[in-house]
Formats: sequence, C-alpha cells, structure tokens
Amino acid sequence: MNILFDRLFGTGQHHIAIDGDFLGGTATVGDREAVIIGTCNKAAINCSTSLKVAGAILAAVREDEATFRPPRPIVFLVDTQGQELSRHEELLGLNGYFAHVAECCELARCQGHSLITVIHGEAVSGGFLAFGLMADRVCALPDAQVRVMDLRAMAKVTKIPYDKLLVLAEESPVFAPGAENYWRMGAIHELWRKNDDWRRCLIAALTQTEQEDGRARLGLERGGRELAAPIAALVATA
Amino acid sequence: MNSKTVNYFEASARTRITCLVDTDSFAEICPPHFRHTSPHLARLNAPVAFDDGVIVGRATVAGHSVLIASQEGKFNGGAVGEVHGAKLRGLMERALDERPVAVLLLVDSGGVRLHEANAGLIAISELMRAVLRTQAAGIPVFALIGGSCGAFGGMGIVSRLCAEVVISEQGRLGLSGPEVIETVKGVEEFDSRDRALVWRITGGKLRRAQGEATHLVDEDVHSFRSKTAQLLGAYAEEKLKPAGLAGLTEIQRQLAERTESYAEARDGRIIFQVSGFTDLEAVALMPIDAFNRQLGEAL
Amino acid sequence: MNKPSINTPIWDRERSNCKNRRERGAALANGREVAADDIIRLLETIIEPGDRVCIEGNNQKQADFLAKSLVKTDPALVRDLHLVQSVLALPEHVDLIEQGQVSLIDFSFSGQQAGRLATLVEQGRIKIGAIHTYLELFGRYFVDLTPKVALIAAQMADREGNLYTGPNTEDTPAIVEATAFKNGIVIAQVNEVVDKLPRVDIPADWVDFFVKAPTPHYIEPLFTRDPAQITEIQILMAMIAIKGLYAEYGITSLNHGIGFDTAAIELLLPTYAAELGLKGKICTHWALNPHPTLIPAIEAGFVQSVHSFGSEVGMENYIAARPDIFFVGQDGSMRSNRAFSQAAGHYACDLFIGSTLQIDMGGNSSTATKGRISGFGGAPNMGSDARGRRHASPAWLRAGREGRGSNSMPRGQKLVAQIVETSREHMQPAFVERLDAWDLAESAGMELPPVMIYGEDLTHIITEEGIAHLVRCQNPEEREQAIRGVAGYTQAGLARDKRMVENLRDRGIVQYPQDLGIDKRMATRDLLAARSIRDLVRASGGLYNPPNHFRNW
Amino acid sequence: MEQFVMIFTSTGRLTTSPTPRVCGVVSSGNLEVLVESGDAENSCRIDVSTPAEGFRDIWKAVLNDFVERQPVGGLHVTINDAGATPAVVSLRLDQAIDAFRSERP
Repeated sequence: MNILFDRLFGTGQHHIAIDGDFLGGTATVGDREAVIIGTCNKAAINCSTSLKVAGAILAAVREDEATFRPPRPIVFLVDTQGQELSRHEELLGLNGYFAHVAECCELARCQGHSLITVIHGEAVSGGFLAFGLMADRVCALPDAQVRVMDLRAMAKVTKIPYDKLLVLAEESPVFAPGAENYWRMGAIHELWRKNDDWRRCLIAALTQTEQEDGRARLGLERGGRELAAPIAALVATA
Repeated sequence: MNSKTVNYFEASARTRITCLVDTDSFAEICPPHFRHTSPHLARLNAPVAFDDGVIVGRATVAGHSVLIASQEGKFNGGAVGEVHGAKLRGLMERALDERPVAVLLLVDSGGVRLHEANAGLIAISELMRAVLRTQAAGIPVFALIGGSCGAFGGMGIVSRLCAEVVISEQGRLGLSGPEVIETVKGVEEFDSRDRALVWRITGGKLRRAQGEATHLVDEDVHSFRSKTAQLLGAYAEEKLKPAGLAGLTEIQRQLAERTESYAEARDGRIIFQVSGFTDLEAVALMPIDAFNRQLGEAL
Repeated sequence: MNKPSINTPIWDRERSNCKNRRERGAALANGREVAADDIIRLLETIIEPGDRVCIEGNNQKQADFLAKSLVKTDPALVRDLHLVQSVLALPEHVDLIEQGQVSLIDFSFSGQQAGRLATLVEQGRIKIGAIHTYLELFGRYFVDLTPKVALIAAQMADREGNLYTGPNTEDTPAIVEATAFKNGIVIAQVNEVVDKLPRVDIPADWVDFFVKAPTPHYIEPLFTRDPAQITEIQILMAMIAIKGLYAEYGITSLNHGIGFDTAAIELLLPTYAAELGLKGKICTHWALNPHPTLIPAIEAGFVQSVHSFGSEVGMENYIAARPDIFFVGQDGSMRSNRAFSQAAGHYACDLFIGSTLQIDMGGNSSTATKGRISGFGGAPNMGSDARGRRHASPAWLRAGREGRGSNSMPRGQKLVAQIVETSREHMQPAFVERLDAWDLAESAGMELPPVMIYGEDLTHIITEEGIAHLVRCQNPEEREQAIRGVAGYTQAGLARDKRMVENLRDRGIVQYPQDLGIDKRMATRDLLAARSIRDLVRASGGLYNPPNHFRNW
Repeated sequence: MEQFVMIFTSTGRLTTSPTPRVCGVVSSGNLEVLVESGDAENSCRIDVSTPAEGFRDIWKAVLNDFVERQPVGGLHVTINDAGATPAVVSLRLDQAIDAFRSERP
C-alpha cells in the first residue's frame, strides 16, 4: 500500500493507518492537507466498515468546523468486491448503514469538503455505491476493475447466452464490466494511465470538483449514456 | 376502485397510484404513449415496457400536493435501468422547482437491472444524491414499501435515505436478497426458501421493530394512503430539517450500538425480544395495530 | 403314519426364509429397535439378491433415511432388487438404479425423477415392469408383486414397535398388510421413540424392526397452492365449472385433482357458488387431501365430509379442530389412507375434475412428455367410469342418461372433467392432434402410450372458452367438434367446423360463458375467498400453519 | 422478439376521443396494451412485439376476433407481450378498450 500512497501523495507526505480492510489518515495533496479514507484487500463492505468510513467523514467535518479552517478535501481510496453477503449483515440493516455513509458524504459536500474517489482495486456494485460513487469526482487507476456482475454470472441470471453477451458488450458500455465503460457513461471522470504522475493527476482533479452531479451530462457527451440526461430533464421540466 | 379492498402487495404500480392519491388528481409525466422504452432491453431481445417499469407524475393526497413515482415489481423485478432511473432522478429535480409537500417513492425493486447493470448502478447513485438534495431543500421523500420485490440493492439504500419509510408486513427492506446470499454463501448461511426466516431478517415487522422503517401499516392500499396523508399533514405544518452534523453523529452512535448489541445475531427473534415481545412465535401473525401498540406507537 | 417321503411338499419355505432373515437381523437389534448406525448392516444382513423391495415413497411422506441407507449398502450384497412402490420421488430411488442395485421397477408416479428415469430407460439400464395406478399397484401387492422387504416411514414408535403414522398414513397400511402377512420383513424409520403412542396405526406384530432416523422424514407440501398465483383466466374457468357443471348436475360427492385450476374452484365456493345459492347443494362430500384452499369453503359451511389420501403439511391443527369434517382419531390427529381414499374416489364420487397438459381430438389426455417418464398416480382411477358401481345418485344417473341414451338398461356414469387453459405461456397448445405420449412410448419402448384419462371416460372439458359436454355427443364427429369448439386459438381449435360448433351450441353441448349467463368481466381476483396464504391463515382462525416457504410475512 | 404490424378494417367507432390508455403489465405470461387514437378512421392498426416466435397466425386470429368484437375504427393499439396466452391477450385487449372508453383508469 505504501507504494501506492507514495505515488499518490509523494514519499513521506502521508500518514495513513491500515486497520484490517479499512484505511484512514491524512496526506498532502498539492499544498493542502487532505483526509484519506478508504478500503483495501478487495474489502467486502459490512456494517462495521461503513461505520468506520462514516465516522472518519464526520470526524473530519467536526474537526474542521471546530478549528474554523477551510474544509479539507476528502480522498476516498476505493477497493471493494461489493457489500458483504451475510445474513447477519442483512439483519443489522446493511442498506441503512450504507445510507448513513451516503448522508455523511452529502453533509461533507454541503460543508464545503471536496470529495474525490480514486479506485485502486475493485469497485463493485453495493460497495461502490456506498461511498466511492458519492464523490464529486471519480478517478480510476489503470488496474481498476469496475462492475456490477461479471458476464458469466449475468448470462446465468438473464439466461442470455454468454457468447452473445460478449459480442453485445463490444457495442455498448451499459452492462459489461470495465472502468472504460464507466468512463464512457460519465461515472468515472478520469482514467489515469500507468505512466501518469498520479500525484499531479490528483492535485489537478481536486481543482475540478463540482458540487452539482454532472455525470449524466458527461455520459451524454461521451456517448455512453444517451438517455439518462434528456429523460431526467424531460421529467424535471415537462 | 375501493382502496380498502385493494391489496397493496398484489396491486400493479398503476393501481397503487390510483388508490393512493385523490380521485382524478394524478397527472402522469412521460406517459406510456411517449414510448420511452429501454433500448438496452431491446438490444438483448428482452420485452420492453412503455414506462420502463416506473410511473412518475404529480397528484394530491388528502389535498396535499405530491410528486409520486411507482415501480412495477412485476416488470423485470422493478429493477432500475437507464430510463427508469432517469425518470426517478428527474422527479427529484422537479421537486426542487415545484416544491410539493413531499415526494412519494412507491418502491418495488430488487435493485439494479442486470441487462443494463452499469447504467442502473450509476442511475441509483445519481438518485441517491438527488434524494439527499431534495431533502436538503426541505422536501421530504417517503419510501412506501409493500410490493413483492420489496426494496433491495440500491433501492434498499435509497429507501433508507428517505425521511419516512412506510412499510407493510409483507414489505421487505435490505441490501442483498436471500437468494443471492444463499447462492454465494450456501444454504447454511441463508436458506432463502425458509420464508419465515427471510421475513425475520428483512420483513416489515422486523424493520419496524428495529427502527429501520418509521411506520408499519396494514396491507391494503387504504392503510398506506391514510398513513401517507397523516405524514403529509405533519410535514405541511413543520418542514423537514436536515440532520446536520449533530443528527448524523447521533445516528452514528445508534448504529454503532446496534452493531455491538447484536454482534452475533443471525435471527430477528432477538430484536423482537428486545422490543418487548414475549411470544416470539405469535409475532408473525400479530395484527398490525397490536404490533404497533407493543412498540408504544400512538395510533 | 407313514414316514415323510422326500416327495412331501414343503409349505413353509418362505416362512423359514423369513424367520432366518429375522434372526439374522435380531443380532443387530435390541428387541425390535435398531440403532441408526447399524441400519446399513441390518439392510445388508436382511436383504437377499433378487428381493422385491418397497421403499415407502408416497406422494408426500418419504422413508428417506432408509432410502439413503440402502444407497450406501454394499452392491455386492444388495443387488438385483425389484422395486415395487407407488412413487419414485427421491433422488436416492434413482441412485439405486444408477448404482446397478436395482434391475426392475414397478411403480405409479415418478414426478421429480421423471427425466432421470427416462434417460436410464433409454440407456437400457433399467426395466420397467409397468406404470400402474395406485390402486392397481396396491392390488398387485396382494397378487403377484408382494414385497419381500418393506422399508416404511412412521412418525413414532413405542418400545414394543407399535407405530403411529400420524396424519400422513398414506400407503403404509397397504404396504405393511401385504408384506407382513406374506413372509416379508417390515422395517420402519420413525422420527421419535416414545413410551406411549397417541394411537396405534400399525401394530407391533406387523413390524420386524424400527429405527429412529437422525432427521424427521421428509413430507412434501404437495397440495398447497398459493391463491396469490391464481389468474383471472383460472377464475373464469372456475365460474364455468361451477355454473356449467357443478350446478347443472348437482354434484355433491367429488374429487379435485392437484392444481391452480381446481384451487380456484375451491376458493369460489364461498363467493360465487354461494351467490348462486348452491350452498348445501354441491360439493358436500369429498375424497381429497386437506387442501388449504378448501378452508374458506369449510368455514362457510359448504363442506360436510372430507376423506384424505394423505395429509398436508401445516393443516394438522386445523384438521384436529374440525373433526366433524375430517377423519380424525381419538387422539385428535387425522387418519388418512391412500388405498381407501382411492377406492372412495373411484366408486363413491360422482365427479373427478383435474388438469392436464395435452388433450387430443378423441378426448384422450396426458401429462406425459418426451424425455420424462412420470406416470399418473391416482388420476386414472379417479378419472374413469366405475363400471362396478351399483348405487345411484342424481348426478350419476343424469350423466348415464346423457351418455348411454335412454333406451338401454338404466345405468349411471361417472362425470369426468378436464379443466385446462387452451394454451400455456408462449402459445404452447393444450389441444393437439397427436399426444406427445406416442413419442414417449416409442422412445421408451412402452407397449402403451401413457394416457392419463381415456377419451371414452371423459365427459366434460372446461376451458376459458367454455364447456364441452362430451357426454351429450351422439357420435365421434360431434365429440371432435365439441372439443375443437372449446379449444380456442390453438391450431386444433382454429380447425373447427364453425357451423357444426354453432349447432352444438344450439343444442347445449358446447356452452360459452355468455350461453351460461357468465359475464367475463366479473372474473377478477376479487371473487376469490382468499387471495393469499395469509388470507387462508386468517380464514382458519390462525389454525393453519403454512410451510415456511409459502409465507410472505 | 418478433415484431409485426397488422391493420384491420373496422367501421365501428368509440364515441369519445379520450387520452391514451395502457392496460396490463409486461411480466411473464402477461402483456401490456396501449390504446390511442390512430391515423386512419376506418381501420385499426395493431403493433405487436412478442417473444414467442412463429405464432403470427394465432395472433391474427385473436386480433381478428377482437376487431370484430369491439368498435376499434380509428384506433392504434400497441402490444408489448411477455408470453401471454391467447386468453390473456383477449382479456387485456377488452380491458384496454373498456379503460379507453371510460373517463377514469
């Protein structure tokens, strides 16, 4: 992980503690301190991870409010295989915990914190929804794997032949796994390449955050999601 | 149609709206003859629906203006695709302009539509932000849950963002469906055919006892309507206030306490027990008003 | 007296053999009780190659522990078995064939295992003696298919070995009676061993060994139909059945086949039939499993008596609280008996009505499809004229007058009806020119195409299009057109002679809903006395306790 | 999915000309029917989209009877089928016409 932190923030510019699948701390981004919150080891997000993430966000908001300093940016480092599948987690109401995380993200945004997501491993369905997708801007590292379900599993559930799905996946980004597909649909703002200076990329990304949710518009511009923006606009204004 | 005899679980998305709102008050936005169907379903050679499985519009309930969306659980499990999700998000944006007393989400969905999974996932993320923004503007969103698909996946998260969650005992609220958990983790982890267990993990009564749902109502549409009308009256009097740092800190504390108290729990019986129910076998068949009384809820 | 000559016949060879087996087994038992761990050895010790074995496999109750144990026996010791049992329900039943331990089977119904069985037959790995009806197989237990070893299931045993079968008695009495009195060995698996049984269903004298199974025997809730799944079309067909058949003939004694079509009729009795003033006039006496969907009709006072083939999971408390309706022991639990109820259905009921997959233009119907050898269980007995019947009833006499004409010797006829939607999903037709049964017979080398109900026995067909009173037809041509007349948009239906069908309508042989005064728009789910399993629980006053997988609360 | 259009002559007309109506749900064994005003006065245009391929003659017979039964001149009917039986198709068509006729859904 340290190699990743070094590349993202610069050697010696980060103080991030790893606690199982959860990571939290601070780092320098450009000339500012940023709050770092994330998961690693393809974490299966459960109630307790959610509480750690939400707690870290609330702590950052609280701290900045108490010290009257400008709200620090929050960087989410995302690596999740999705939500934890278990009866216990469902009983506790894992969806409610995720909703709580989302509310904390929104609170931070309203308080003036910029939210940036960097996908450094996997970003899968519910785990990605919980906080990665709640950011103002989402960036993906070259090896990022983003998906809801792999095509073989999808073939099984939808009863559409796998080979047919493979062919259709070439034509359309809407169902097949891949960060590129999410980029085309506007949910990933930037795809960073292997040789990019990720530290600079992050600094630049931070200057481009916006509070408005512009993903549908972006998906339309990039040609990956041509209906979401016009239909939403139609319903909003008709 | 008489909403007292119409069963919410059984009713179609359209019937639910008709029975829930004031007579003739519903005006649909993007009605079926606009034919905004899913091109992605069509590409995969799957049947499409004119409304893509969700009906949106404006209406009044007991005289209060609302925007309303109703998911059709029988069409692809109420799952969210690009068009479906865009209609829901557009409705939230419309609320910012129109400022109804509330937005009603009649949720009946397993979450993301696999045929357009990426679009669905992103749409739900957009919807989550839109719900929060609408509520931040003082307009509450109510989730009404009582359909055959319940509120799962992303729609389970969206439901819990809502200021009010009104659920019937047939309603279910959760993230991963029991079938998915069983498939991945095995039948020992979660026997999805044991429906009594499924309802003790995600069902309406459990969620109400736990506080995940704010109100438990009977299974007829009329009960949903009267509870909605009552809540609308309250919100018309007193506007929704955002939780803020203090509110979310308190929720954080409560959720942490739950994680700790039920660290080993794998069956909702323990939650009913803690809620003061003595005959745990009788809980499932307990009439709704008796159940609510036990929880100390004034009617 | 003379010395016994070497030619003196020996009359107890079988008895000695049986005694030997019993003694061999006794070494592993404590009295009659055998430990679960010893059961495989017991089976290996008692069963001899070539034995005729019955592994109690009913419609519902299964001797599953004994079946699993038999699969684990040494194939070198336990081999060349001839299975004689009503239902091949468990995968283990077919595993035994695959392992080569069973070489011949005689049965009635295979349900879930129908596909695997068909494959084994095509591969030549198993011979089927015959696919019987239940009564037919029970009959042969007492003639030429008497089991040598019967592996049965009961709910409880006492220390002596008396058995309590509980509500699901089903085949047990027939199997045990044949085995125990013809030099056979009876081994029972039980869920519990107790000091005192609620009642004795099988006396210990008829039982050789019993074993407490590690888990209770499996019972399939086969007759539970969730009202939530009943469609408007099924409701329309139920209205046609009630008005066009039940009311028309005044049918009081009857049997319903399994399925949503008949469940719809049951749920319309307290509403639609009651509105027509039919309470007390129809559906008073039944040969029927305790269908949960019958609860509202019972509560409404429609039903006077129900005798059952087996029980139904979750109905125990309800049945116990309605002893005037069901056959209930002094202990409070129901006594069922498949053999007696089949006899009752055949001889003592005026009507059988059930569903099917295919009907041909001769009125022959079958649920057989290529690649599945399933059999029909009891339907052929229920759904055929009881030629030995000698007691009269108005419905039976009327059907006889219509079917046999008035000139012959006065005689009645059983009403046999098939109720079926003309097409299934994706336009698959229920009415065909040629039954798939012919293909199946060909591919499986069967002597007879497996027909469930023969056209000559069929008196009525009900579809969403209307009712065909086949019993009123004068000749085969009329029958064919009457069938086509209710076959809707299937190819068979579209090929009807419109003029002839109109003529049949004029004569009341084909009746469409409007001819019966039925407004199709009335056929909504609002007519159902219960619309969900939850409603059934309510109707039962909380006495019905549905299996967990039928709940949604 | 198989898609086809059938046009039937029908002189019967509904007296009112209300808003489009939809009836039924696209779920397994079911269908939705959309009824709206069409272009030609004395004919009824019916668009069908169905997953059951190769049953056009059955559809034709079902729709033909519908057109004979109902006053559908000047109407445009569109069907999204999900494997409904002819009986269900007929029922939904009649319900859609009833709904189109009445003021309320």
